[in-house]
Formats: sequence, structure tokens, C-alpha cells
Amino acid sequence: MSGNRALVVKGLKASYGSIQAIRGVDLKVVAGSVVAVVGRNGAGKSTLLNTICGVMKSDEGSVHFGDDDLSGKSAQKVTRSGVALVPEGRRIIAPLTVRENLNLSKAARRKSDRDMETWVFELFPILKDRSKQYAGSLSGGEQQMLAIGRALMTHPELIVLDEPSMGLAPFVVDKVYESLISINNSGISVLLVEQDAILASSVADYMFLLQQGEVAAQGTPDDLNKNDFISTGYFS
Amino acid sequence: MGPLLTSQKKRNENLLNLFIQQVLNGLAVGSAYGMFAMSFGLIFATMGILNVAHGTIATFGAIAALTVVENWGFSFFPALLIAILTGAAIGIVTDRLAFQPLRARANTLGYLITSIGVWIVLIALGETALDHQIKTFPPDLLSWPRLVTTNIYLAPGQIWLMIIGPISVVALYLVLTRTPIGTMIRAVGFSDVWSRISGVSSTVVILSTVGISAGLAGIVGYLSSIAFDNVSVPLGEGLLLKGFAAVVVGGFGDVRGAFLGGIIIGVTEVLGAQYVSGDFRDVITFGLLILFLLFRPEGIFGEIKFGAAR
Amino acid sequence: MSQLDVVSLTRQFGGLTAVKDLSFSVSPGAIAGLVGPNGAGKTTVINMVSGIDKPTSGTISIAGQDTSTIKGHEFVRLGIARTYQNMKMFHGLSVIDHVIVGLDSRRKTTFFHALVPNPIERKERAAMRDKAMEFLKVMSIDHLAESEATTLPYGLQRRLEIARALATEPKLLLLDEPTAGMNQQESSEVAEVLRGLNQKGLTLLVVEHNIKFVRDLCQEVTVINFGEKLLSGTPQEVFNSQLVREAYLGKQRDERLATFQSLRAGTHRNINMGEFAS
Amino acid sequence: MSQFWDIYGITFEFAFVLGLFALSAFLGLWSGVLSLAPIAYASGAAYVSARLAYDKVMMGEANYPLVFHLFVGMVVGGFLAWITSFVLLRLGSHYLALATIALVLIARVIALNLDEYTGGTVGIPVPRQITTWHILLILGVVSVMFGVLRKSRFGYSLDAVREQPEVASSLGINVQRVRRYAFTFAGVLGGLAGVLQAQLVQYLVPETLYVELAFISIASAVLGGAYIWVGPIVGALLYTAIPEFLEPFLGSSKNVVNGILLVIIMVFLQRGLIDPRQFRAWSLKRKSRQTKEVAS
Repeated sequence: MSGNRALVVKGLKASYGSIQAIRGVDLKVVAGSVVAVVGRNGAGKSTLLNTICGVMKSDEGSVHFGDDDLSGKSAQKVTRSGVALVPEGRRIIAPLTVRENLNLSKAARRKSDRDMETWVFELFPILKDRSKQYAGSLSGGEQQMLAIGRALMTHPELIVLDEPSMGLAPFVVDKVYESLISINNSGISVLLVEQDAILASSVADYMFLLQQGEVAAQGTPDDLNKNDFISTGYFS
Repeated sequence: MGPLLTSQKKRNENLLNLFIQQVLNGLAVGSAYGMFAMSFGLIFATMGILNVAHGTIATFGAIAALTVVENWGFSFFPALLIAILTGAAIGIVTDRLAFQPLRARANTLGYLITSIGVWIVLIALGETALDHQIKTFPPDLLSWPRLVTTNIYLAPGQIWLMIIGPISVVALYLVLTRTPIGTMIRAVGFSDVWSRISGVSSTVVILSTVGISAGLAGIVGYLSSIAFDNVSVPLGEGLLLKGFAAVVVGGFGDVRGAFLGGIIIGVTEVLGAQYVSGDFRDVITFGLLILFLLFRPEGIFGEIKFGAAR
Repeated sequence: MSQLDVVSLTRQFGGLTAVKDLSFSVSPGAIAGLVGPNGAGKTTVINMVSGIDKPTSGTISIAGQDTSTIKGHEFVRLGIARTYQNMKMFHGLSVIDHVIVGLDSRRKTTFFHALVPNPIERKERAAMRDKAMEFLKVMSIDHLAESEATTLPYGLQRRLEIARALATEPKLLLLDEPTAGMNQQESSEVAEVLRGLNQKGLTLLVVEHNIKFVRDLCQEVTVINFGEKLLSGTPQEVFNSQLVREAYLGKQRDERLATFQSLRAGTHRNINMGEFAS
Repeated sequence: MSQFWDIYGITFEFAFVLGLFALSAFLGLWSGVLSLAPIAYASGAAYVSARLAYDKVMMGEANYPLVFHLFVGMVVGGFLAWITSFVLLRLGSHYLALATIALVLIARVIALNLDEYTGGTVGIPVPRQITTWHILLILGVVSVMFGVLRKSRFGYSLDAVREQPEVASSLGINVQRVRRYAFTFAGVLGGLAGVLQAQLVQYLVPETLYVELAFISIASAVLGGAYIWVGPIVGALLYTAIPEFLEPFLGSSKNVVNGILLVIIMVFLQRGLIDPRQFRAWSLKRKSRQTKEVAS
């Protein structure tokens, strides 16, 4: 399942009506790495991920995953070429059971997914216990785990997460982050959006700071610490 | 005292027979309403389209079957297949031409207006195809199964409605709950976008939904036109109105509910016409409709609701 | 008497408790802040205080008046106005029209004046345009009066949104993330505008997750997390508190972060860092 | 000209009345509500007016004056709308649309079953008092009303309620009340149009004011543009006129053209033909060009 393709985003622009949410973002996720995008509310982080993953249309710019040109592709095509999104607010399919949510992609891909399901249940044992429950009845943390599990079931080479820690208690955040590390260790690249830049920096190889829809700074977590950029969001 | 008692007994027997006859009639009509309601409700629940052209699609199922029966001597089952295929084909073609271009910025109003456009076109074409007449299937198309006792009579068309109705609801329910495509249909019904991030192709889902739904409409049109001895454009419009009432009563969130809604409306309608007043047949149907809209708008089975997931 | 008194406020959605037993108050003439991480329940609180949403239990009093029996659209009369995180402009309406909508509660004409041309209506219409223009001037966007609001850039839509809220002549203005999507300079411009309004006697309650903005602007701050109150006090007290740091960053944060780092360090990673730069 | 009018006059009369129906549908849309109910109220109003005239004529007396019938139509339509609004406006948008369709269906059933008053399936004759000029005058007056309404307090409230009901409420606008006013006013217009329609066809059966007309009036409103009152009128004119002019070429398939036209408009011009946003953009452009010219 490990991939050796890099995600390369060039000059990506997107807008809501007249408001430009992202204005020409360049970004790269090297194969196998963990990349974090940080920034304040309204900086365009979610828009960036949604345009990369085909949930939203971009105005300009290109997205390449290895040799695949993902620019302007629909969400299901992006997913099928190996980039899986875990959206902000989980967005699991509430009236389906946990297992149905997980197998949604299997149904679409017609692959034998036993191993992947076993692995998802290893990462999040609670999902196995709840596999017959409706997804809408899960707690916030469990929904987050389901959303990650659902993304894994599409056999991604890159998993894209939008604020996975939002609204979760610290011990749940720990679980989610530990699972992210295991996922990355298995060779899957990770692109992560977080508010909490310090939390993100603890797992990231490389970081981008987004301000008003533009990349204001980038570098390894150490570089950015020196620049004092990371702390802009909360305490300075 | 003796003869009087016998005649009393006889009258009771007659009353009972009449009641049974009418319940059976109601079940047959209700099956048609129910099947139509399922197919109409499935489109609404999955794609948010209140498709007023759906009744006319049923009419076309009947027209196509009649054409092949009259011209090429098709028998019952091959003609049924033609009805299904015609329904599905019209459904898919209209979806590609009229609804698909709206999908990116879709809303209920836009879909409704578009479906009115489709409806006008289909009605005009249907009237032309039928030459503005009411036609009937040749009586020798179906001579079995027929239920005839001294007091009860059920025509083959009615019996097939009562057989195929329950089969179709069970089949559709199983497809929706037990198969991958069914799971995908329900997922897209809940959220198109967030299903796609799982790699679900909304085109495949939409085409299957429309195919299943419009094919089912074709079946209903065909069977009811046999049962009611009537191949005409108003046949489909009648199905649309009653099927619509059935969806509201049963709830469009669940095919079982929609079918049950059809049965309830069919039976109360026929019994009401027999025992209250024939004129009030539609009053009962639409009275039920209003009662449900006011007191239980989500229908008998209701929608599956969850707290805001965050 | 406080301008706003919130007492053991609770709001549940299905099984989920978004706000739990929350109490705080805002003094008249103050600039107050309500802060917390994303998903802490801030917007839910604002929705209830502005009458859009009703609490499951608990009370909200505005200038001493209990609001539990008051309908959503009547909150204006108590002097409450608000802005929205995502601004919620009226599509297709011009800038000045937005403010005219905001003036609705001050109009005297009725539905029947709206049906036939009449001098009362005409006079009021002119007066409302003039008034609306004043509010646009306050926010310095009067030169854009005839533009369509949704075509304005972000910062200007924010200003328009505040002008629309001001048109109801509020005593307490609720601002939901007024600086989201703005840069440092725009943020400080907004802060300046808000200070100006405050000096004219308007009480402000600002919901923000941007701590710097709150620290510079607000005099009293309430911090919530998971829908519960952690602390109230001056910005200094609040932001220096260990409790609040933990709320934002989690307990034993350093240890946890160290765990993550060691988990990663223990594995074989083969990433070409040089590729990032290219 | 007069020959033209001999051929097409009746078409225009229907078009103008359809314009009134479209305006009543537009009022619903303006308040953010998809309602087909005005047709049901039109039916009620038309029957009351027709019955009153019928009784008079049967007694061998002179019919009431036209103004009286119009008044009756408006009162009955408005009253029915006002009464039902309390129940209907409680429903969410989808269910509300469904319920108003149901209301139209029920109106027909009621008309069929109150046959001692309505004539049931046989129907009831309606003496025609209306002339083309009456209809034009009425449409003109209603248009002026809409023109005033648009920039009045009520018009702004409707805009706000349609676009962002929540914001409207927090600005002090009573959303339910605004919707009820719009709903009732739509009923008044529906009642008025119902009486006119009945007089145009001169014979009232339960199907005269039924689902088809309800759909067509909504379609006209959306076709012409449901963002300013001119739209529904233009929509109604086009909707009636185009197939009529096409008839010599296409014969009975003119309806197909109508349907296709509707679909095409929805696909390519989702905001309808008349879009005030477009006008504003143009006028702003013109203004800026003028200022440039002055400056240079």
C-alpha cells in the first residue's frame, strides 16, 4: 500500500463568489512524509484541502499526484487515484452503519478488503465493537476514527486530514495522532491541516503556514519555531 | 322463524363476501399505488427530485407493452420486460438531458420546474402515440391466474399486481440494504459530496437509481393498465397523484413505508367508496394526505434522524 | 446590573451537549471576549444570546430582562445585534439595501403602505436611505453603496455586516469571529473600529479563537472548552492561567508531544527532505 | 392590427391572467416558500363568484357588477389563504410544497363533492363581464403595486427572508409574519385571477383551476425570473404566446416545444430571463463609464 508518489500543488486559486479563499498556493507533499498546513480560522486551509480533493472547484492552478493530473477532477476520481480526504467535521454517512460506511469504498472499488478492514479495526478497536451501529449514533471521537477508517478503506497513498483534533478531548486527540503516526509508518503520506500548530509540528516533517489564502512561510518545524511563526495562532 | 334466519345468514354471508371482494380490490389497487410510491419516493429521497413526469413514464411502460403485444404478438412476460426497459430508458434519457445539467447547482425548485418541462413533453408525445384515445390490451393476453367463485371475482391483472407488488418491495428493500449498490444509493441520498470522497461514483448511483425507479414505474403502468383495462395518459397521471399521496402517508425515507402507504390508501379508498360514498373516494385519499402532512409529515416509518454530528 | 447575564446555560443537540452549565456576564460599556478552541461551543452560545436558538435549560437576561419567553425577532428590541462567522449576506441586494433591511425595526409604515404609492411611504423611503448612508459612512464604505454586497472583498463585507447590525441601534453587539480570514493590518483596523463604537457607548461581546486579538481589545474574558466555562477574568489573568493553556494545548502537553515525536523517531523513515525545497 | 387581435386576442387575455397567477406564485417564492396553493384559493374564489352570478341569473335578475365579483374573488382567496397559512407555514420547505400540491388536489375533490353548489363534474356556467381592457387594467394596477412593494419595508423584508431567514429574524423581522402576509396576498391575487380565468373560459369545472395551471404558473414565474415582478409577467406572456405562434408550423406538437423551452431555460438561465442582478451590473458599468467620460 505504500506509495512513492508526491503531491504537487501549483498556483492553486479558489473562491466563494467574489471572495478569494486561496490565492495561488504552491505546496508539495513528498512521498512518505507528513506535511502540516497551519493557520488561523479563515486563512483558507479547508478550501485548500477541498480543492485538492475535488470537493470544491478551483479557479486556477494545478494538482498533480505523481503522474496523475488531478486538477479539476471530481472527488471520486481523486479518491480513486490514491488521495483520500478526512473532511472537517468528519462527514460520515449518518444513516449507514459503521461497517457500511467503511465498505462504501470497497463496494465502489470491488476489491477484497479484508486485510484493510482488519487493520482499521486494529487501529480503532472501538469501531469493531460498534460495527453494526448507525454511524450517526457514534460520539465525536468515534466518528473521527470512522472517518479516518473510511479514508483508509480506499487504499490511499496519501491521506488528507482537515482538523482531526477539532472538538475532541485531549486523550482522543492522542489516539487519533498515534493512529496517524502508525498510518504514516506503514508508508502512507499524510497531509494535515491543524489550528494547533505546535501539536501539528510534533508529527510533521514539513510545514506550511497559510495566511489569507497564501503561503506565508514554510519549512521544517525547527525552522518555523525559530521564525516564531508557529505560535502566531495562540500564545505569543 | 326458520326461513328468516336462513335469509339473515345468507345476507351476512353476502356482506362478508362483498367485504372480502372489496378488500382484495383495495389490495390490488394499493399494490399499484404502493409500487409507484416506492419508485417515486426513491428518486426524491436519493436525488431530491420531485419528478412530476414520473406518472407519464408509467404510461409509456404501458404504451410500449401494448405496441409490442398488438404488433408482434408478444405474450405477457416478454411485454413486461419491454415495459421495464422502456420505463428505465425514458428515465435515464430524461435524467441525462434535463436533470444532469442542473446537478451542480441543484435545488428542489429547479428540479421541479425542469420535471414540469419533461412532463409536458412526455404527455404530448404520449397523446400522439395513443392518438388521443383510450386503448386496452387484447383480452386474450392474460387468462390466468383468475379467481372466480360465486361471490368473488379477481381478474388476472389484479392478481399479478398483488403478486408482483410484494415481490418488488421485498426485492427493492433487499437491494437497498444488502447490496453494495444499495448502500451507495442510500449514502448518496444522505450526502452526494461526502459519498464521493469514498470513491463512490455518483453517476453510477444516479443511473442505477433512475433505472430501477423508472423501470418499476414501467411495471406499474403496464400491470395497472391491464388491471383497469385502460391504456391512456390519464392513467399515469392518476398513479402520480395517488402515488404521491402514498409517499406522504408512508414517508419517502423507506421503501417499505411507501408501499404500505400505497396499500393503506388503496384499501381505504375502495372500502370508503363501497361503504361511505363513491363520490367521496378521493376525499378519503386526500384527507389522509392532509392529516399526515399536518400531524406526521415524515410519514409512518419516518426518517432516520440523528443529532448534529460534530 | 449587567448588560448580559447568562446563568447555567445548557444546550443539547440529540445526545450531544454543546454547552453545559455555562454562566458569565458582561458589564455595560465593556468589550468582553468569549474565547475557546474551535468546536468549544462558542457559536452555540452566541446563537442563544441572539435569539436564533433556544437553550435546553438555563437563563439569559439582557439588561435585567429574562429572555426565555421572548421570540427570536424580538431580541432586537432588547438592544441585541450580531454578526456571523460566515457573514451571511443577502444575495442580489446592494450594499445600502443591506443596511436598509437592518433599519426595519425603526420603520413606521405597515404592509398596507406597501401596496399603493403614498407620500408617507415615499418620505420614509428617502429617510431610510439617508440613515443607511450614515451607517455606511461610520464604517467608511459609503462610496460602495450601490455595489452588490456579495461582490465586495472579504474585509469590506465584514464592515458592511457590522453596519447592518448597527442599523438596529443595538446596546450590545455580538461579533462572531470578526477577524477570521483577515491579516494583521485588517484585524487591527477592525479592532480600531470596534474601540470607536465602544467609546460611543456600545457594549461588545467578541467571540474569537484568536487570542492576540482578544488580549489587545477586551477588558473581560470568559474561556470555554467543551461547552463548559473554564475561567473568567481580565485578559492577563486568563491567558496566563495554566488551566487555559491546558484547554488550548492539552494536559501534560510536552510529554504528549514528546511521545508523538519518539513514536516517529523509532521507525525507519526514508524521506528526501531536499525535495520539499525543489 | 385588428385582424391580429381577432386571431390572438383571446391568447393574450389568457396570458395576462396567467401573469396574475404567476405573480401570486412569485410572491410565495419571494418569501422563500414554494407554494402551489394560490390555485386552490383561486378555485374556491371562482366557484363562489360563479355561484353568486348563477343564482342571480337564474332568478332572472341582472348579474352583480364586475367589480363586485373581483372583490368577492379577492376576499375569498385571501381569507382561505389566511386561514390555511397558520397550518401550512408551520411545515418545512419540502413538506410545505407537497402540502400545497395536496391542497390543489383536495380543492378539486371538494368541488366535485359539493355538486349542489358547484355542479360537480357538469360544472357551472360563468357569464363573461370582462373585457381585454379590464384585464390589462387589473394587471397594470397589480404591477404598480409590485413596483411599490419592491422598495417598501415589506419588499426589503421579503428579500431578507428569502435570502437569509435567520439573519432577517435577528435584525428584528418577524419571518413567520412576513411569510403569512405574502401567503395571504398571494391568495388574494389567486382569487382575483381565478375569477378572471373562470370568466374567460365562461364555464367552471373542477379541472379549470387544477394542478396543470398550478405548475404552469410556477413555471412561468421561474421562466421569466423569480427575482423581480416583471419576470413572472414576461414568463407568462412567453409561455402562452410562443406555442400559439408556433402552432401554424408545428400543429399539435407545440406543447413539446413548450416543455423543451422550459428545460432549456432551467439549464442555461437558472435565474430566469429577467434578472435584476444583471441590470444592476449593467447600470453600474454605465455609470462608471459616464464618470470616466466626465473626468476625461
